[in-house]
Amino acid sequence: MISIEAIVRPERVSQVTAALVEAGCPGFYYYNITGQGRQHGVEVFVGRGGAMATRSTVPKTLIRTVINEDQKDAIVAAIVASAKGPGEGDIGDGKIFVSQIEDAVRVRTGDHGAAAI
Amino acid sequence: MISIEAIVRPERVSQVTAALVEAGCPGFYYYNITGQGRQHGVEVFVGRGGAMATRSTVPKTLIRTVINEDQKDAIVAAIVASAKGPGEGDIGDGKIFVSQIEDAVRVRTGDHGAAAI
Amino acid sequence: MISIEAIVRPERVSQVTAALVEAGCPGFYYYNITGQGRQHGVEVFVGRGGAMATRSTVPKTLIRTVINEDQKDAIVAAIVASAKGPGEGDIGDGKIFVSQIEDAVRVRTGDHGAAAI
Amino acid sequence: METGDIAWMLTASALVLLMTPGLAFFYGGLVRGRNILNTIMFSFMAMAVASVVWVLWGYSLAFGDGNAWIGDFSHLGLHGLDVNADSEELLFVIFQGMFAIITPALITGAIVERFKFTTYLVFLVLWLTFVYAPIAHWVWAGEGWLFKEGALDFAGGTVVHINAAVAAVVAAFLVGKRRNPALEPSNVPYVVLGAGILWFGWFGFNAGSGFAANAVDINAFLVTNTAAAAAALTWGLISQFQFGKMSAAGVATGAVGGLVAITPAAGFVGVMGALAIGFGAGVLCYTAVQLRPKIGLDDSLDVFSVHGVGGIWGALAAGIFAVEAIGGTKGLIEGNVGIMGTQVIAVVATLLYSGIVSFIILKVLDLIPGLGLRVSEADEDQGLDISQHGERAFVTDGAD
Amino acid sequence: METGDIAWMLTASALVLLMTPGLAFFYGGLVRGRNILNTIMFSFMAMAVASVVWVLWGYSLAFGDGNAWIGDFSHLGLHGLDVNADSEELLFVIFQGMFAIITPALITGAIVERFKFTTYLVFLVLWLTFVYAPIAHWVWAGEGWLFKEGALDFAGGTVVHINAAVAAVVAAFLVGKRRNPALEPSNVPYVVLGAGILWFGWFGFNAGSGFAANAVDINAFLVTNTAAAAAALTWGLISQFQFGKMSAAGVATGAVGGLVAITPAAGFVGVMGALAIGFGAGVLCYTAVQLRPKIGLDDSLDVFSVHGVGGIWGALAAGIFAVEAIGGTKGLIEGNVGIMGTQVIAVVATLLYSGIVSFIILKVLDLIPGLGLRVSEADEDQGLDISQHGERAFVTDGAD
Amino acid sequence: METGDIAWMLTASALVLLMTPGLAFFYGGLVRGRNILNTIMFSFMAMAVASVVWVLWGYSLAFGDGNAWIGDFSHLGLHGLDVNADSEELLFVIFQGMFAIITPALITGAIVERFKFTTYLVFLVLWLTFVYAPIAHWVWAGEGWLFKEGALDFAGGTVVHINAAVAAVVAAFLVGKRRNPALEPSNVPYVVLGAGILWFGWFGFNAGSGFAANAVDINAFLVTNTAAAAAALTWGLISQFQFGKMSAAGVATGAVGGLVAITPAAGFVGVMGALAIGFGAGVLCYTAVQLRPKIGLDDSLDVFSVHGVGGIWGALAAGIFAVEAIGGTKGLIEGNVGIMGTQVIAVVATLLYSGIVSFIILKVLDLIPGLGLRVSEADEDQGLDISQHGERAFVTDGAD
Ligand SMILES: Nc1ncnc2c1ncn2[C@@H]1O[C@H](COP(=O)(O)OP(=O)(O)O)[C@@H](O)[C@H]1O
Ligand SMILES: Nc1ncnc2c1ncn2[C@@H]1O[C@H](COP(=O)(O)OP(=O)(O)O)[C@@H](O)[C@H]1O
Ligand SMILES: Nc1ncnc2c1ncn2[C@@H]1O[C@H](COP(=O)(O)OP(=O)(O)O)[C@@H](O)[C@H]1O
Repeated sequence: MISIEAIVRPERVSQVTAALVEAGCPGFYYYNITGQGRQHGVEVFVGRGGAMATRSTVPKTLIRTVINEDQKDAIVAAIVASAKGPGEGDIGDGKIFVSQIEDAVRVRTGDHGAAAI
Repeated sequence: MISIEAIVRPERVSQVTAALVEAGCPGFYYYNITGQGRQHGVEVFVGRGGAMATRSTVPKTLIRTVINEDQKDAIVAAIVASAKGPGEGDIGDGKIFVSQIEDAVRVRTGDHGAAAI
Repeated sequence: MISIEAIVRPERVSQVTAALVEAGCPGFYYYNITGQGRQHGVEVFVGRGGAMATRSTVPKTLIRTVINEDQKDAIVAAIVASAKGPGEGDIGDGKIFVSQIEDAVRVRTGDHGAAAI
Repeated sequence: METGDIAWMLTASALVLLMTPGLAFFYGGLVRGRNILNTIMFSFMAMAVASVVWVLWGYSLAFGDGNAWIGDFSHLGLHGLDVNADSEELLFVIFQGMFAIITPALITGAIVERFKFTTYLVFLVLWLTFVYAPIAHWVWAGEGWLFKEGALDFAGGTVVHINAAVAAVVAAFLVGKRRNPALEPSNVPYVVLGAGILWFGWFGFNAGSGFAANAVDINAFLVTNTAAAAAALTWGLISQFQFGKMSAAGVATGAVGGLVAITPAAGFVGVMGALAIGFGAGVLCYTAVQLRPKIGLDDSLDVFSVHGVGGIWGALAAGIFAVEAIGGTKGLIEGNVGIMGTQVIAVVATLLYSGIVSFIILKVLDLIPGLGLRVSEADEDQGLDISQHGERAFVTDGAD
Repeated sequence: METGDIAWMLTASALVLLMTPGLAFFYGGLVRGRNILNTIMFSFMAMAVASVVWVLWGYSLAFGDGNAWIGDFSHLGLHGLDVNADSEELLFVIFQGMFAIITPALITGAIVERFKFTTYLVFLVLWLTFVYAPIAHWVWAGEGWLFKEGALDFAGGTVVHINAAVAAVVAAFLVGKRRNPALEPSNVPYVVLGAGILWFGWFGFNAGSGFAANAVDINAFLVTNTAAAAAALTWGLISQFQFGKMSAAGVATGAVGGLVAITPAAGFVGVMGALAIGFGAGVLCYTAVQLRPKIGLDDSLDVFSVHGVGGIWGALAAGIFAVEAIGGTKGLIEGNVGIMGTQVIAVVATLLYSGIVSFIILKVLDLIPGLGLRVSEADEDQGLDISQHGERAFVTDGAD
Repeated sequence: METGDIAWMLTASALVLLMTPGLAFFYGGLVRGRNILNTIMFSFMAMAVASVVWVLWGYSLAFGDGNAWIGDFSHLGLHGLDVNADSEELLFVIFQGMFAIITPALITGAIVERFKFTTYLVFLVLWLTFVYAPIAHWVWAGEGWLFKEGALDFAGGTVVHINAAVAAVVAAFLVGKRRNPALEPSNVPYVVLGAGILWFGWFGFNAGSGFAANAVDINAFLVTNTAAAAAALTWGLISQFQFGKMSAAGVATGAVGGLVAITPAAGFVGVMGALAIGFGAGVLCYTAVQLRPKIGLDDSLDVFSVHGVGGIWGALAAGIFAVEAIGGTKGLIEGNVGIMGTQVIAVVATLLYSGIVSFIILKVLDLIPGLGLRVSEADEDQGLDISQHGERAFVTDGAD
């Protein structure tokens, strides 16, 4: 089993999760993070309209799903396709990390392994 | 070392963390996530009482602990036992993911490896 | 590629992220967690000033970065140095977990592997 | 009635109305995040239900002539009150209606996080009819037996606070304990916001209860502010001395306790009496909040400790500190021992009547199929915001 | 004018001012987290802009003598109003100014989450000048043609609510749909807080509209509270019966719908009429909210369903339920059929004038280079709090 | 005193009381999430402490006969004020007491996120006694030397705002900089909510300061609203022109700056003067907020930039724009050059006295063992909500 973690723009989450479901992903979850990458942050007011500063971090959402190895390419492709904003692809569109999962357990039944996801 | 990530119902967290402590877990942390699995989501009002829709995602809490390999079975069992609601076990009771951790470091001392967890 | 997850005190985050940038870290993200380790929790009021209880968990922030293997020692050292509060190092200063990442993908370009991080 | 009196009474009525949203936030901040909305709705729906009940039959039952125990149906639907000729009485209808809103809302602090919302709505109607209206009649209607006894209750210590507090105890007892109470309040700024609004609105509550813009009401305003401050300060200092920290939820609760205690006394005592009443409220309500967990009754937000203890203390303190030169009645300190008896009778009568009738109403509601007092375990675990209202208070996932 | 009347009108004016921050939170709670501040600022800036426009030329245009259609420039900058001799008129300037603030703020519910903020500020100035001032003149100035027709609009059903609602529809149509609307409101406690403040402030709005502390205003206060409660209850019960749950955002919206509907009628109907009006508002506004998504117009926060439908219902209901003994005018029930015609004329005139002129203003603003109605797609996706105001509403990352 | 005057003054007093919870949220929203409650409590405890100090000795020191510099102890515990015969003076005690609450609360904006809470409580008592009471006496008591000089301070520009602002500077200097200030405010809706409540309450503050419901107070109401709006708009537009975005925290601060500036002038200027004062406040306070970081003084929430600069501008502007026909005093524009000298004397005297005595009080508190101005580094890092109050503002972990 592998874990896919996709860091995406918050406003793309509904598109990405729809794409995951369509690609046959059995389950996922997401949460808010604050990220910094190549995107050069965001201008915010400090001093109540009297000055602006760059906050180097931007809000992102991390979506994670644990799937069987064989679904990997399909799921990654689905995320890449759905996470881009309208247009060509911009800095800050996101990043995907893939790693190994040794085992999964379903709490309800106690099932292990592939059966559990 | 291994990482155990348990996705559970928010209202079960205090039971699960108590079970972890009892099972000898050296430390853990948790955070809110929004998840979607077999559970069929939740009915919510849209349009101020004028219509309901199904939000397919539900609030869950992810509890993670990094432990030594030999504690694995005890910890997983403790979670499975404590994460179930009253009764038989329901859809949405949660899921556990196990993966490998290469190294741990304690910031305070700089200790590495098993000594650090 | 490896993943470095550092659990630190919320008030140290700006120092840690500055140290990461200085150490050449290409990107990172962070989020709030609630943790329990050796730190003995925190005293809070229950009953509106009429009684205190110990909440065993404390707020922490988890900072994660995915880097190339060769940056590992520099990055870990940078975190350890910056995450400590003033003084010697206290219980609760935090913990670092290192694990393997199999692959990374940049959404914008579809790049894989080291080029993507 | 002079235009100035009308102006003040309209203002005071608006202020008292605002207390109920204030209470919604005061209570709402004290519960778990997944029950905030439900707790807020307990108060908000009291505005909707009580306002309607009041004009339909509540006012008539409470203030229609009737007998010593209850009014009559002469003013059903405000029948017989002419907009022009009886405008003064209509103003009284308005002002009193605001009291009928907040009193049952106060009860809800005892039953949050597990009480079934539909049953609560029915309870509101029954309780206003069978508990609130009679007691208001006893104390404030010209025919009422406690009024005739000369019981001192300027702005509602018995009718509002003790009454609500004993109903709260009964309700907490019948609905049972929460499965999974939180360690801490989930939104303390809401608690303070609510307390601030309550403090503000209470000027209408107390300084409007003389039904005029005159010396009595000026004094009532001053002693209200003084007692609230003294109680908040007392509460804060006790927690500071005992634990080395000053709880914000505590100080806010202290202020409310002081406001409760000065309520029956506001028309009879001076500023020194107010300091004493506030100080006493701080000490007594604080102690009651500390003792409550030992009783094992899940009066979740300490309605009895604050409104019951504060209300009883205030009713007695009105008797103790009453100054003839202020409200026309001598108190214990001025040598009028008899007044204490009257006050005790008023308190005990309210405790008994409200306790018994609230018990009967709730018992009946519990037995009616389709109603029942308590939500299911699953609904309680999931939180009442979703299970009773189909809504989450806060959507924090930026993506949702 | 007696001091009591002055006291009440000062209070009423302050209450109406507070409605706009109340509206800010009512609307703010209904949008996505990333647009809360922008939504709040739509209302808050109405306080800043309209107050200035009002004293500079708005009041003069609305209430200067002029003709049947519009005032004149005789009171530019409040010229000619002496602080001592004309203090009563200055009090009227104040009270009316508060209405000029909230009316355009109401519109913004239709355009949240995508309207360009700078353009909105210009829109405020133009709309107050070319739409609000004339219609206020028609209905409330002694010279105004609808005033002379004898149209019943006690506190602003046409001028405020229908007017704002039709402008809202036009604006929603021209600015287009949101790219990515949320499923649920992001902060329901704000919605209830806003509704609570609105209910409180509406006492000033309606019970101040008789411009005195007298029987008419006492009655207006009572019927306002009654209609709000009846509508909130009705809304809540319908959603309970239909879905088995009672939406908090729904009950809050119901209360507002009831307040809207009673607004034109508050000086003419009694408490039974108020119950009927509130009940009708609950049913009609609820139905309108349910139907709106089917029309495909993104009037995002249902301005038309609440203020348009509620306002039209209220204008007609004022005609239906008016009681001669209260406001001096017979209604339909008392046999005065003619009044209905006048009411319909007032409604239709407002719908047409406001619809057309609002359309022209917005069309022009859309074409002016550098303005335009809509933010860029990227700005909309990022959220208007950051893109228009450079701020996040909440910083929840403890580390930030 | 007519009932109408009483009605308005009771209302005005309640409005001013509400300003302090308003300030609590205005300030609370500007700090980090882990210090919100502490910041709110700074204001809330001012309500508790100052109310008690005021009736015990504060009022007597400020308004007892005494001499040109200070009152006396003749009204300790309000001794000698009869509830009936002296009700008018008791109303004055109430209204003035509300000013004694908010003034020290204003100071706290400079010291948030690091000041020790227990020390703050002691500071409150001392500062009210040794700084506030004397200056109030100078300016408002019949015997006071600035009163006799004819200094114009309608509602407290010197006594409240300049006084608080200079104490704020001294306190910020003595307590030192925060270790770890946030880049951005953590809860901007609270800032706007607070500003909305302050704007609402300020009508009581200013339009109550004529102590009657009459032409002067009507005008004060109007100019208050106008100046607030003009300053908010000015601030917003400057930030829009400079940065292309309009800060919500900025607009809210601008409104407060305008309200501060109109405070001393509200009884003396007309609506055109108010526009000028509001505009000036917008420009000057904005500039001061921009410059402050360059000075290196951590007046964290810009108390001096808003209340100091706004207050000084208002005091001078009262002299410039005073209109004889309004307040009986000619201003500079009407040719009365001398008034400017008096205004400058009043400002300088307040700056010096408050600066010096506040410094002494804080220095002494810093040296007393067990007190001290600053929390420990660990407490500051952890946040003052937990370290001083044992509470978290928000529990967001659904599981907690
Ligand atoms: N090496 C990394 N480790 C962890 N998170 C990263 C890393 N690089 C980027 N991220 C996360 O991914 C988000 C998008 O990355 P960014 O570099 O801005 O996008 P892009 O690759 O399109 O230029 C960042 O905001 C950050 O949260
Ligand atoms: N494949 C998966 N990857 C990531 N998270 C998952 C996956 N499957 C389930 N989850 C998470 O676990 C939660 C519980 O899963 P669910 O399928 O509802 O429970 P059950 O296994 O009892 O039917 C979901 O809400 C989701 O957050
Ligand atoms: N074994 C573990 N697994 C997961 N998280 C842990 C573990 N041990 C500690 N943590 C996290 O790290 C934080 C710091 O750990 P703690 O033991 O308090 O620090 P220290 O190592 O300095 O004594 C804890 O609050 C918890 O969030």
